[in-house]
Amino acid sequence: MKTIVNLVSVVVLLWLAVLAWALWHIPLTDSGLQTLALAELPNSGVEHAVTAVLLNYRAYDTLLEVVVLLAAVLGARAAGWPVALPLNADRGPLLPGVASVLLPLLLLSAVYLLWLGKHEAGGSFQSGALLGAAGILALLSAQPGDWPVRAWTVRVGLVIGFSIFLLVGVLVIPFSGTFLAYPFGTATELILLIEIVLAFSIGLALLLLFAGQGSVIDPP
Amino acid sequence: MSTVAIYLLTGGLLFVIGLHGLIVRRSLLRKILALNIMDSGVFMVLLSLAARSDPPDPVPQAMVLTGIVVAVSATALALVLLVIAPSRYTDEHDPNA
Amino acid sequence: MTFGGVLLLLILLSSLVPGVLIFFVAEQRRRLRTVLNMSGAVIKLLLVVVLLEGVREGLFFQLSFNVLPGLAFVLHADALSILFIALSAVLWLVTTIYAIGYLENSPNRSRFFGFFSLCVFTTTGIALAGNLFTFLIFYELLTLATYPLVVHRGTAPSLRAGRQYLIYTLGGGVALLIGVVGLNLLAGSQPFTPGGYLGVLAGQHDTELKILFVLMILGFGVKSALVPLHGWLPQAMVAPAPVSALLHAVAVVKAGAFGIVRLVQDVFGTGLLIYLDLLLVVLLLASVTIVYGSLRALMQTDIKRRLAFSTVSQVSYITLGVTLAGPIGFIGGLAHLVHQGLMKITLFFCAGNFAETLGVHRIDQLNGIGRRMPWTMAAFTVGALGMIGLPPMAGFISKWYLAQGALEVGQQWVIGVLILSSLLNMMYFLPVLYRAWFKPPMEQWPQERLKTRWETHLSLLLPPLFTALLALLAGLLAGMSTSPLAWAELITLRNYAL
Amino acid sequence: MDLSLHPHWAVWCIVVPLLASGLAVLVPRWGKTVGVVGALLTLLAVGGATLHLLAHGPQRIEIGGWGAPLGIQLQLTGPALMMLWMTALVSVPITLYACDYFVTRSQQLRFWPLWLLLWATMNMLYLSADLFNLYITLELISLVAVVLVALAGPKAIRAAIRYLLMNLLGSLCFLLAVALMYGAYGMLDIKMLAEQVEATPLTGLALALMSIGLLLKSALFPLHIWLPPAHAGAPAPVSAVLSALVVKASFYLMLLLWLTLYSSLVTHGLTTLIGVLGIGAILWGSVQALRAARLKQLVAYSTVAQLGYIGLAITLIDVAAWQPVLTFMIAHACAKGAMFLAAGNFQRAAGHDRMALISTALRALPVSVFAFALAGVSLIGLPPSGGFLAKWLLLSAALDSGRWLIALALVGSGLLTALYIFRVLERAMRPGANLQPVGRVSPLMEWSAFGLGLLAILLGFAGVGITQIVAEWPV
Repeated sequence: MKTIVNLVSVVVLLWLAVLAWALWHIPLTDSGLQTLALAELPNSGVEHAVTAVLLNYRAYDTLLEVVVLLAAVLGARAAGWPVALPLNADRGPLLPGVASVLLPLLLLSAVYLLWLGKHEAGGSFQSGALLGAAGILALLSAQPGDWPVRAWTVRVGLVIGFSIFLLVGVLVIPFSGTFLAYPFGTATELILLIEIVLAFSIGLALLLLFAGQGSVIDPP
Repeated sequence: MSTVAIYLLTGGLLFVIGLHGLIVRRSLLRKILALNIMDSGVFMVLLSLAARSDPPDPVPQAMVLTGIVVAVSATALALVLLVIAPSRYTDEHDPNA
Repeated sequence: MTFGGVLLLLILLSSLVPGVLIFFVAEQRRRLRTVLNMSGAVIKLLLVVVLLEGVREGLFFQLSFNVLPGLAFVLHADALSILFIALSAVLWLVTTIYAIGYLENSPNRSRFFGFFSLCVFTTTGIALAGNLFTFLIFYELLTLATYPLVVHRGTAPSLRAGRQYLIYTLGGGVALLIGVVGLNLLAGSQPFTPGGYLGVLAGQHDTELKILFVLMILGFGVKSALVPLHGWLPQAMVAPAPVSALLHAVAVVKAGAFGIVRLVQDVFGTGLLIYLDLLLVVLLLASVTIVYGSLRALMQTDIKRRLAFSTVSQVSYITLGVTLAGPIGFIGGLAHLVHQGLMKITLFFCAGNFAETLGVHRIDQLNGIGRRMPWTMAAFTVGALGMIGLPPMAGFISKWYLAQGALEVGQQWVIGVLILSSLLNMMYFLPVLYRAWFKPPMEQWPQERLKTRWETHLSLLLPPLFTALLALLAGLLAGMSTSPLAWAELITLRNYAL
Repeated sequence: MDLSLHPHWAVWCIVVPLLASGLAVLVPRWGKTVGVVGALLTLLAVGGATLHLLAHGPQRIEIGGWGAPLGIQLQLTGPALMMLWMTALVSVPITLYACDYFVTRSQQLRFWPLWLLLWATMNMLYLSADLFNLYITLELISLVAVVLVALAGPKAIRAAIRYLLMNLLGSLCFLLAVALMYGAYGMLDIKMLAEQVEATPLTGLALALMSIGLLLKSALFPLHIWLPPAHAGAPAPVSAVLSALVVKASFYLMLLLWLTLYSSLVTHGLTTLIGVLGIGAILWGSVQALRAARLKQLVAYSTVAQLGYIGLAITLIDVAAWQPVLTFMIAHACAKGAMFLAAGNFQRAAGHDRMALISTALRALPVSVFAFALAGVSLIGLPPSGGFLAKWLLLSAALDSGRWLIALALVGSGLLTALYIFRVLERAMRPGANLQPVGRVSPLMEWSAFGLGLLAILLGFAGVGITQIVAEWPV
């Protein structure tokens, strides 16, 4: 067994040398797309370049990305959900206390991040992550008993993100001629709508990945 | 040796360290960790590409954002499968596996 | 899609459709299966008669479509294909009757008759193939259609025989595939033309042509049981009697021989082969097979294995006739294709009867069987004498023409081979006849089945008598215009454009 | 306002299954109907795309309306359309098969959304013309495929994990290669990149990384370790789609990149290396298939061998480019799909798939045996099947360019395949007691397998269509 490890290390080191040498050869001048991306910024509907790339120039990538997250949740469900969170364990005094302070703060900053995305670094993924964290905190500190919401709404929440994105992409075709091309002047509003729905779906997906159970999402 | 080149090389180094860990380590959890190290390695390469120009190039940054979400989903799925897999399959008990 | 094309399609469908339908017939629906079988056979026979008249008048029958740009799937009926189709149509009808009687209460009959019809479908396809590509498609399909029949009983020996059969035929198929692809690269996919279409390449690609010819002879030699490649035929005797009768006396071996005829006459052309001096090699190979087959037949104690080795040697008469490269030899070879089919199927039917009614499998058990089953033994005798080549019989005619062909081309030693093989035939058939007619029978037959009014079931008795009669007529009335010999002359007339 | 549907057929091929998958998640009770209707609509979309391609030639859809370097492009070319057809032709029968295969409600509930998602993702991959977008589709295919394997319950989870880890490694190599290409040329669109690429060492490393990543995902020999346990352990329709379609997506992608992006770099040495790996795969796969103790293992190892056959076909891309490889991929997809469905039927009926006792199940299901036989004929490459057509094209290319070893390997692999195919068919002929069925095999399950097998045979006569589409619009 030892020899294999050494052999692998030698090969990997060789690989490192080749990789380093190749990385060394990457031209350090910016032959990137940023000049074009920044030039197109005015008619992309947002001021921040990364959000423009994520939700306008390469919106199709983001759509696929959300589908990947959905696939992970469907995967967790198909594999039989990880060990269920003990919903009825007693929580002790500390967690609920902290939660009552932290939860509003988390929700507030999630919404702020969402709004920030228009002209600063932020957007649906960052706020989705915060929402997911808030969900887990709420779940851990909540009083024992089942989820407050019915399974159907959980499913809608999960699917709404990528469905709205997809439907917007399809419904704009008659107006702008191609898939996912926002008609002139409506880019900002559409992007905002998509950001909100995405944030909600991503938060829910992350929550389900952590604490999902059959009873939560499957129909009775 | 501008700072961009340094980050590029460290990105490559992280990738290779992760690769070594993935191949050598037998325990599945450590393999997943190794994969995450490789992820961060590639993202560092991408970000250093973005940093080559003064207003940093937004396209690699968007690629990194997307890459992070994909990496999170893949790792989450791997961990879910790991937790569900009957324990006699995953050799967690062996620390140096 | 001319009327001719439709007719060809109908002939093919007349055995494909019943075959596919029979697969779905429930096992116990005996009458429905028989109706399907018989209607398919009769319709096919009628269509073949229509086709025969059409070709005699020189009408054009062709059906072709492109499988790849520049590569066509062509069905074409010429005089040569009629010879083979007529033989298989008649014998399929007779063998179906025989098989229905033979497999009276055995399992998996629907599966058997399904594959049986598919097998005849592929044989017809081989006969009608218009170019090498189509020929290859049906030639390989024949392996797939016959394998389930060889392993029909599912016993360990039949599975082993099936495995060996596959190894030989798939191996041969590979050689043939490379050959056909190579020729397609050299000369494109051209239809079969009398006298061959490769003559023009004589100068440039000699070595490639030689390699490709050897590969294709290997491919065809497997099924026509040329010496080194004949191993599967005696093993396949484990199959039920109708299978060994139709397949190993008519369909499969003849397909191989027919392939060699097409290859030598309609692809390479005898002229080119003489220029490449390959013709003599095949002639020698055929002669060696003739003698070797007869020698091995002499040493067999089991009836069907002796007949199998006799088939190995008799089929090579056809190859001999073709590679003599003379019109008369060609006539002899083609006539023998029909004559040997008729005689050999009679012998296999009779062997099947002996096994089915009296449980007789070995030659020494045949003592005095003439008294117990006189009619079957009479048919056997007609077949055996035909094989030996007694003057009025069909066998004599083809051997006579082969000898004439040898003289015409100046290969005198071939006559020696013919005489030697006739002698050997006598040595392994006459003792059987003597034992059957003149020796007292054993006190008790191995497994005597119920005593019917006739010596055995009618459906087992009539087919051999019918085919024996056909063999006799083919010999006596060779001069008539509808005899196989006359048709062989017609083919040669058109082929050599004398 | 332009309401005409026709310029966006490629988009419908992606959107329809994706929306159907969302609907299946939303309303699990309708899972089966959404699955079947989604399958038929997608088939319609692919048909529409074909008509559009025949009428207007290859099409490049600029998603989001942005130009090539900035936005993402979809490309509808001849080979892409052929792969769309391959996915559709195999997926419809599998969809029908899955309707009756999954009996428990919870399995139905989990299978349908993932199945439609997998189909959508494969269509996305074939249509995408952007490197980073291809990375995401490759990742998505792996995730969904892994999960479908895990559907078979706890015993398949370990195989699923190994499958996932190997595929993630492959995706990461691919991503690093995309990063290097972006670093060197500053753009992600394949067509524009193809015009800029020169044979620098950086591009060479990117080619190597991409090829290793894709070979890992398409399980070409020595990187095939994860395939047999995953494909044998998965439920029948899943292993059918994994073997028939998923492994081919990465092979197609590698070919696409080699022929367009790296055409100057792909030296003869590289293709012969793949050819040698191919021969290794054929030998290894066939030997393992002959020794396999279980039927699904046998079919899984047969996949490893047939992937080696594709490796052989790759060595001829400089002589014969797309057509033989594509014909073989489609023929193999139908044949392998039919074979796994038939194997699923035998396992469902007998309760096990051990080769020693399989003959009772084989005798009880004649239609499935026929499906297995038809698929076997196409795999061996006997006429008149699609496999034969592919073998004919490859053999012509090999003999024409004087590569005897490749010709010999092509022909030899057919014989090796015949050995293990007839090892199964022979057991169908053995007499013996009748089967006491453990599970119910509905006629739909048998006839969908038979339909797929028949498709593999009928492809033998579709050569003209494939040639016309592929030859006229290669890229």
